[in-house]
Amino acid sequence: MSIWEYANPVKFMRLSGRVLPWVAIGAAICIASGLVWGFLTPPDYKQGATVKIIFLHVPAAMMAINIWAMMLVASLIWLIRRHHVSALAAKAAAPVGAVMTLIALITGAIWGQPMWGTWWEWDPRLTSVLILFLFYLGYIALWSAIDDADTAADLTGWLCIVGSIFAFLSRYAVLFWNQGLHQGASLSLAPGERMSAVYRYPLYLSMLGFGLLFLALVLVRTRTEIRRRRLAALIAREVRA
Amino acid sequence: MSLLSVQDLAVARGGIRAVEGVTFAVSQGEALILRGPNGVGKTTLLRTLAGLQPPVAGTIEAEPDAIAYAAHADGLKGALSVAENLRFWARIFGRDKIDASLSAMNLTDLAERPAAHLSAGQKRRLGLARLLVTGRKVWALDEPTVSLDTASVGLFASSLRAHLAQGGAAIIATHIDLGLPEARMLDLSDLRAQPGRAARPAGFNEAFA
Amino acid sequence: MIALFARDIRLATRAGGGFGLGLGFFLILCTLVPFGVGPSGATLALIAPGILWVGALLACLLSLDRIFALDHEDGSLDLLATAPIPLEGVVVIKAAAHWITTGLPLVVAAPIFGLLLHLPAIAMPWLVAALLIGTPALSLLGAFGAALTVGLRRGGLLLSLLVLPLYIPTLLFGAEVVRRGMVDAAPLTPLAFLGAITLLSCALVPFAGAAVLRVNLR
Amino acid sequence: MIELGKYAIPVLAAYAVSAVLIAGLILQSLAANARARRDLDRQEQRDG
Repeated sequence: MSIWEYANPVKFMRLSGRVLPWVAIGAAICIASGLVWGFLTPPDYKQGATVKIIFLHVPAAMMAINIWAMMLVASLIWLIRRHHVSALAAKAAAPVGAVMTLIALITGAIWGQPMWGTWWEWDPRLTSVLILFLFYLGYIALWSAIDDADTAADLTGWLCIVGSIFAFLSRYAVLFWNQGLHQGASLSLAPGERMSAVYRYPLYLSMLGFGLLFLALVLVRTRTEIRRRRLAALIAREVRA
Repeated sequence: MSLLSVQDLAVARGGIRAVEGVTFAVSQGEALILRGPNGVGKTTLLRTLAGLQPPVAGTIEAEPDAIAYAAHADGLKGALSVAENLRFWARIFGRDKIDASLSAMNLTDLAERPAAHLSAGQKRRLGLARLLVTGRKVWALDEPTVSLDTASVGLFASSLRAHLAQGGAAIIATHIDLGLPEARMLDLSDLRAQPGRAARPAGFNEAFA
Repeated sequence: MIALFARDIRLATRAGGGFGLGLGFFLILCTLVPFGVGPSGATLALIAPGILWVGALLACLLSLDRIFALDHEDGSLDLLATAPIPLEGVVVIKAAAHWITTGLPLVVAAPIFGLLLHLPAIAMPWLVAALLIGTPALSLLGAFGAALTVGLRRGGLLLSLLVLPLYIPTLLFGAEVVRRGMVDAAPLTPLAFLGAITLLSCALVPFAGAAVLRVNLR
Repeated sequence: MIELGKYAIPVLAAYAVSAVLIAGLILQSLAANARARRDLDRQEQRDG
C-alpha cells in the first residue's frame, strides 16, 4: 500500500475523515496554549509588550512560505504522476497560504509601527512576503478563471513552478535592493544571538498550532473540492447519458 | 499499405470519455466520413488523430508528419494577401511551390488581394489551398464545407477526389453528402463511451464519478 | 521557424499591427509623470530610473495578450501545433517577435524619454544597456503568461496579475543599474544579475510555455 | 497580572486582526464543505 494509494479520492476521503477531528483538536489546543503562555511571559526589556506579537507574526510568516512549498510539491506530483487529490490539495492550500501571508503582513506592520515608527517599511523580508502574497493571488485567480478541471490543474501547476523560481529570485533581489531593518532570524541556529528560552517554547508551541491548523484546513478544503468534483462528474454523466 | 490505422482508440473531452473502441484503417486513395450527432466526439477524434491532444486509450499508427488537420477556422491572416498567407504556410511545412495550389482552387487572380477582403467561399477555398500546400497525405477535416455554396462544395469535392487519386487519404466529419460513392462511413453514435467503470480514469472528473 | 518570425514582424508592422503602441504608451507615461510629480528637475531625476523601467514593463505588458490570442482565434495556433516545427520554437519565435516590435523600440527611444525626466547624461548608456539586456526577459515571461491565458475569456487582466510578479526581479535590478549609473557606483553588478535573469528566462520559458500551450490546445 | 504597558493597543490589535482572519477562513471552509456535502447528497439521491 504505497502512499500513492491515498491519492485515490475514495481512500483519501475515508482516511481524512478519521484524521480530521484529531488534527483540529490538536490545532486548537496548541494555538490556545501557545498564545496564552506567550501572553503570560514578561514583556521584553527592549521592545516591551509588542514582542508578544512574535507568536503570531513568525508562525504566520513561516507557514506562508511552507504552504507555497507544499503547493509546489503537490503541483509537481500532479504534473508528473497525475494524482487528482494532490492537485486539489494545492488548490485547497492556496487560500490558507494567502490568509497566512496577510496575517504575517498585518502583524508585521502593527509590530513595526512602535519599533520603526512607520506602519509599512520596505524591509526585504516584509517585502518578499508581500511579493509571495501577489503570487498567491495570481494562483487563486488562475484556478477560478478556468472551467475545465483538468486544464486548470495543469496550468496552475506550471504557474506554481515558474512562480516559485521567481519568488525565490525576488527574495534575494529584494535583499540586494534594500538593506532592511528586520531583526535577525528569531530562530536562527547561530549560537550567539538565541532568543531567551522564555519566548522560544511558547513560540514553538504556537508554530505547531499553526501547522496543525493549516493541516486541518487543507484537509477540510480538499474534501470540499473532492465533493465538488464528484458532483460535477455525476452531473456530466447524467447530461451525457 | 495503410496510411493510417487506429486500434481501439478512446478519446476524452473535458475529462469525460467521448468515444471508445474506435478501430479503422485508411489506405491510399480512401476516404472515411465520420457521421454522428453534434457533440458525439467527431471533432475530438479528429484533433486526437492530428496529435493536438493525447488519446486516452488505443493506438494511432501513421508515418510521422503524415496528417494535416483543418477545422472551420483556417488560420488566415486578414492583413496578409492570399499569396503571402499561402507562402507562409508552405514554408512552415517545409515546401515552397504555391502556384499549383492557387490554380487548383482557382485563386490565381486573387493572389494579391488581402485575405480580409475575401468572401466566405473564397476564404474556404484559400483554407483548402493551404491544405494542398502542406503536401501531407492524410487530411483530417472538420466540417470543411460549412458556409460554402453548392459551387464551392463541388470544387471541394473535386479537389478531394484529385487528392485521393494521387494516393492521398482523408477523414472528414461532415453532415452533407460529398458525392463520394467510394467513401466509407463510420457512425460514432454507436461507439459512444459507456459510463461504466472506466478501466483508467480519462481525466479529472472521471476519477471521481 | 524563420517564416513564422518574418510573418509576425510583417503582421506587426502592417496597418493596425500595433508596432507603435508600446512606444506611444511609453511617451504618454513619460509626459504624464512630470504633471503628477511636478516639473522640478531634481525630483524627476531621482525617480527617472524607476519611471522609465516601470514604463517599459507596462508597455511590454500591454501588447502581451496579442502574442497567442490572435492566432488562437483564427486557428493558426492549432495548425502550428500540427506543423513540423516544435512548439518550444513557436514560443521563442513569438517572444522574439514581441521583443522586436515592443522591447527594441523602447531601448532605442529610452534616452529621449530619459531627457524628458531629466535623467543625467552619464546614466543614459546604462539605461540603454539595462533595457537592452532586461527587456528580452519581459517578452519571454510575458509569452509564458500569454500562453497561460490564451484560451480564457477575460484573460487580459488575469495576464497582468500573473506576469507582473514575475517581472519584479528584472525591475529591481534594471532600475538599480540606472540608479547606480547616475552616481557611477559600480552598475555592472546589477547588470550581471539582470543578464542572469534574462538567461534564466531564455532557458525556462520555451519549455514551460510550450507545455502550457499544449494543455491549452487540448 | 499581564501588564502590556503602553503597547497594549498594537498587541491587542494584532491578535484581534489575526483572530478575525483565521475565524473567517475556518468558517468559510466549513460552510463550503457543508454546502458541497449537501449538494452531493442531493445529487446522489437523484441517481440512487
